[in-house]
Amino acid sequence: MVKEIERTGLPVVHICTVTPISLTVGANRIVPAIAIPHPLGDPAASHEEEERLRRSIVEKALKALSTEVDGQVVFTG
Amino acid sequence: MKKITVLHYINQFFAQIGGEEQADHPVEFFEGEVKGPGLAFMQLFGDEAEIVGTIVCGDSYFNERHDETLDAIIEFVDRIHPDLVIAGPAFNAGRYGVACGAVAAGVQERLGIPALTGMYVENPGVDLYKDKVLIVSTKNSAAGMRAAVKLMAPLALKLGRGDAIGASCEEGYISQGVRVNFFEKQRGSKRAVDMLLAKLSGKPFTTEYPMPDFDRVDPQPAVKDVSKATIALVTSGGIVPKGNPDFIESSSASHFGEYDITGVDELTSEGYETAHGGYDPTYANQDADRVLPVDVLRQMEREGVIGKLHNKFYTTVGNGTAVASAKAFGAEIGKRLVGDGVDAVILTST
Amino acid sequence: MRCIAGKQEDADALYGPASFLLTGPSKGQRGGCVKYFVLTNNPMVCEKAAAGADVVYKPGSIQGIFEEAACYIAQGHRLLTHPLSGSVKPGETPYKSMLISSDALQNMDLASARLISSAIDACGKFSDKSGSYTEQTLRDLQLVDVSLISGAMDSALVS
Amino acid sequence: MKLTLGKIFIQDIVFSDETRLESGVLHVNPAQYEQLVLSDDKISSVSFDIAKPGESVRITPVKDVIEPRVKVEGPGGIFPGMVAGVETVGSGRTHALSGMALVTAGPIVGFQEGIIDMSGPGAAYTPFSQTLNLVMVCTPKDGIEAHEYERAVRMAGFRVAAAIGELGRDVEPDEEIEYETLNFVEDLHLFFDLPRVGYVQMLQSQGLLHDTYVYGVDAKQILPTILYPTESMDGAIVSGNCVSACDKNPTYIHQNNSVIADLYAEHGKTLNFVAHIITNENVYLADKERSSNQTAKLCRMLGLDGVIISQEGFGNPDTDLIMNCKKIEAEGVKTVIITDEYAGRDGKSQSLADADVAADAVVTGGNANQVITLPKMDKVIGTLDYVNKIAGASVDTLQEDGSLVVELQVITGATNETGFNKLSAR
Repeated sequence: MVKEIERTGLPVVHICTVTPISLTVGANRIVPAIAIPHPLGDPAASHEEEERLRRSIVEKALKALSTEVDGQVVFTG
Repeated sequence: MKKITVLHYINQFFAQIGGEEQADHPVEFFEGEVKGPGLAFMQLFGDEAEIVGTIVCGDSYFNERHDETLDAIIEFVDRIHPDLVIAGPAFNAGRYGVACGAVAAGVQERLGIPALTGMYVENPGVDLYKDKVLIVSTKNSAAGMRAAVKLMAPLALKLGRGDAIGASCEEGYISQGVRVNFFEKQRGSKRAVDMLLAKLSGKPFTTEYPMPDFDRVDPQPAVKDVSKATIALVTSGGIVPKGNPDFIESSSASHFGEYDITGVDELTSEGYETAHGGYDPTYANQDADRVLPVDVLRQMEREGVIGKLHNKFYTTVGNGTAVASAKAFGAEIGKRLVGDGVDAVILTST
Repeated sequence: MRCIAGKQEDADALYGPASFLLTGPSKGQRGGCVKYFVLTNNPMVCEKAAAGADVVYKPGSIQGIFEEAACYIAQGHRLLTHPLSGSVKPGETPYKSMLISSDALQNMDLASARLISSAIDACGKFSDKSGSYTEQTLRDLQLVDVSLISGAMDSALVS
Repeated sequence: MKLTLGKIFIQDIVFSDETRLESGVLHVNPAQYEQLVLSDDKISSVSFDIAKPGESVRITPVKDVIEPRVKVEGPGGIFPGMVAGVETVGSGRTHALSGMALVTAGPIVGFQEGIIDMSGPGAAYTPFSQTLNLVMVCTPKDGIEAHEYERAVRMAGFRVAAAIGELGRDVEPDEEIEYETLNFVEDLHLFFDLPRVGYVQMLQSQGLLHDTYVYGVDAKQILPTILYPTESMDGAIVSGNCVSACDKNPTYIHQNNSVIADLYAEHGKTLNFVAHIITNENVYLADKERSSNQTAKLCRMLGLDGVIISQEGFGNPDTDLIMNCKKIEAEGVKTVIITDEYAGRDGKSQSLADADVAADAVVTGGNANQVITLPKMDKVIGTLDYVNKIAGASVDTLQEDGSLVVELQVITGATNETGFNKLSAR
């Protein structure tokens, strides 16, 4: 699905757990998620901490969207 | 040796009712009757199997009333309870192929009765159902009927008797992505030499193990200024408004949802839930922002970090969904977002 | 991680994992001194590791070691050895050692991510038989793992 | 370089007090060979047995399978660098005792594997159910360390195989095949209109129990290099590899490499079989990059149009295989790769641990995870103690009725990756 959206002309960042599937699905911009049941959250953390964590992941996603890539890149920084 | 009992599903054309003009012919059940290609099957079955009834349904009728027609067919098949159901062959007829796939998969999954169908490899029904039911590879038109029945009949008898099914290239069905061992006539090294000679001279050859599909898409240029960009959210994590109004299936989703979040600052447990059947839903149901970060993006929109959070988000369930369907969803969602002037997409998946 | 001038014969000490590395500017993966640590669940690697060698010992299953390695990779470390080293399959042997780069890059190394992901997948393909081994067999398996990883350490000296 | 390979068809093997080879029947006095084995102080005892196709006999655990051969004319001897000197072999005349094999058995380490069933469903999955097998079962001295004992059994196997091969020195072969490879200049003129084809063979080279030797050199330490295809017929490549029974290459397979045989069959007709390139499969990733760069360079240097690449083993070599394939194709040289698969017991997992779109031409030796039931055999040569610990054998392997529920993985040579067998998958 990721590739088809990008094919229509939109840059896409894929927030997902890094597995062979996510790598072979082939999104060009990937940001590792926290875990499958809660990719952008951590139920064990406090609400403020969880929101701070979510924000850091979305910031990485926005950074990925504004970075030129020439192939598949996983943004961890 | 008890004869194998078979029910046969065909469309209005092969039941000689009519062509496209009769495509909305309602589903009909003919107990004890053999129609159209069923006669060809009967010849090849000899005294090993017999068609004990035929189900006829117009292709449009089936596809426009998918669920209730399938339920009616399943109910009829359950009553007759044959050893096997054959659907088609559908060759390259798209809606007929999808109907055959749905009937065969439905009978197999809901009644545990083995089913078989056949169609041309490019029929849309193939991608949707090849990993659920045995689909014999046929030519692209009814001219290939004799050859199709010749392939389907022995496979039908094997299924009816519960015999082991060989590899796809031995039995003539389309590969289901399940690796099955068998003995070739020549040893591997000889096959490798012949394959290399074919590849060197530009002749066609068939690889024995197709590499997983890596069709690469070139990356789109980066967003110049995120603070002026419209960002849209898409997820395969199945986040839907409470009650799942569009009935997105918990696995093998057949469609996606488009929902408006104008004025929505965060996804609450009262307003949203997950329809995804492939992971523990508690955390997503408690706070759907953990899958679709609407709360953070709204804040960023207010702070001017991003230009705008697009007012619509798109959602489906990425659990066992056929590759072809996922591709179709992506293309349609992308088209709508481009149409709405969206600049970039954040896609989350579980 | 101490990085000290080492001699070839030190590295050749049979099964003594090389704790000495040739000094030299670290030009990333190729050439120069590749700083690494050993991630392992094999007690024999700890026994035989020369003093000062950087060994992270994490007892548990092979899948546990792969998942631990995945965490390092997620932080930008690189795999230096193939996770599915040795034709002795996961489940058949309970032991696995890996060399991982001490330095961490900003972006995750995609090749390492791909290799560790398919290694974790591969664990699912084999049933676990390690419960039925005698003490001597376990020592044999530990020895094979040490042999595999010390061979890699020899390579790390000249890579 | 020209080699005449004379095949002496062995009809039967019998024990007798006088070792001789007479009209195809091999008479073996085991005592004569026991000395040869026990000359190595690491082996405490050895026993010989005979297993014939169709008998209700199981050999396990199998360490190596070797074909007795003798160099009748030309430089060097069989198994150069191991048993014979280090002269370059591959020319002159060699005789092979064909249709039989020396099988070394007995555990090296506690989880040894490798089953050969001479009859029943398991026989269909190993080439060595069709050979008359002289089985040599060794037991180690106490306290001998696994590395030393593996080497001892390996060398003993080559010594005995070479000694038995001597019996064929003065025997008129039943069949003769002539193999000739010219040097690159000569073959360029002679076969200018034929595609230039090479064979890239990856050799298992990871460590204890995982090694292959070329003229006695551990393949782990070689840079990829070029051999005349006939050199391996004289035992230039031998196996020290005892794990992953289904896809390791026993020495027998190196001696009778089927890719080399099938390329020679087309040599001078539809293709020009230029060279046998060998490379390794090390654990260290940078070694893989170096070796695959070198194989790609060699393919370009030899001006090849196409190559067949074969691998050996599971998991780790998949990465080398894909690197070799990608880099050789990038040189404009077409490739066909031969592999086996680990697609899980249900056949639904990803078959290889690595993949690339460049590998568009693949020949497969089958799914090694396929489950099979091997019925009880009347006689076991070796020991069944380790059966439960064999790769692919689940803990409940040994059933009450003595049958074994195992995966193909445990059968010696079942999913061979040099294309030696007819088993495949789709």
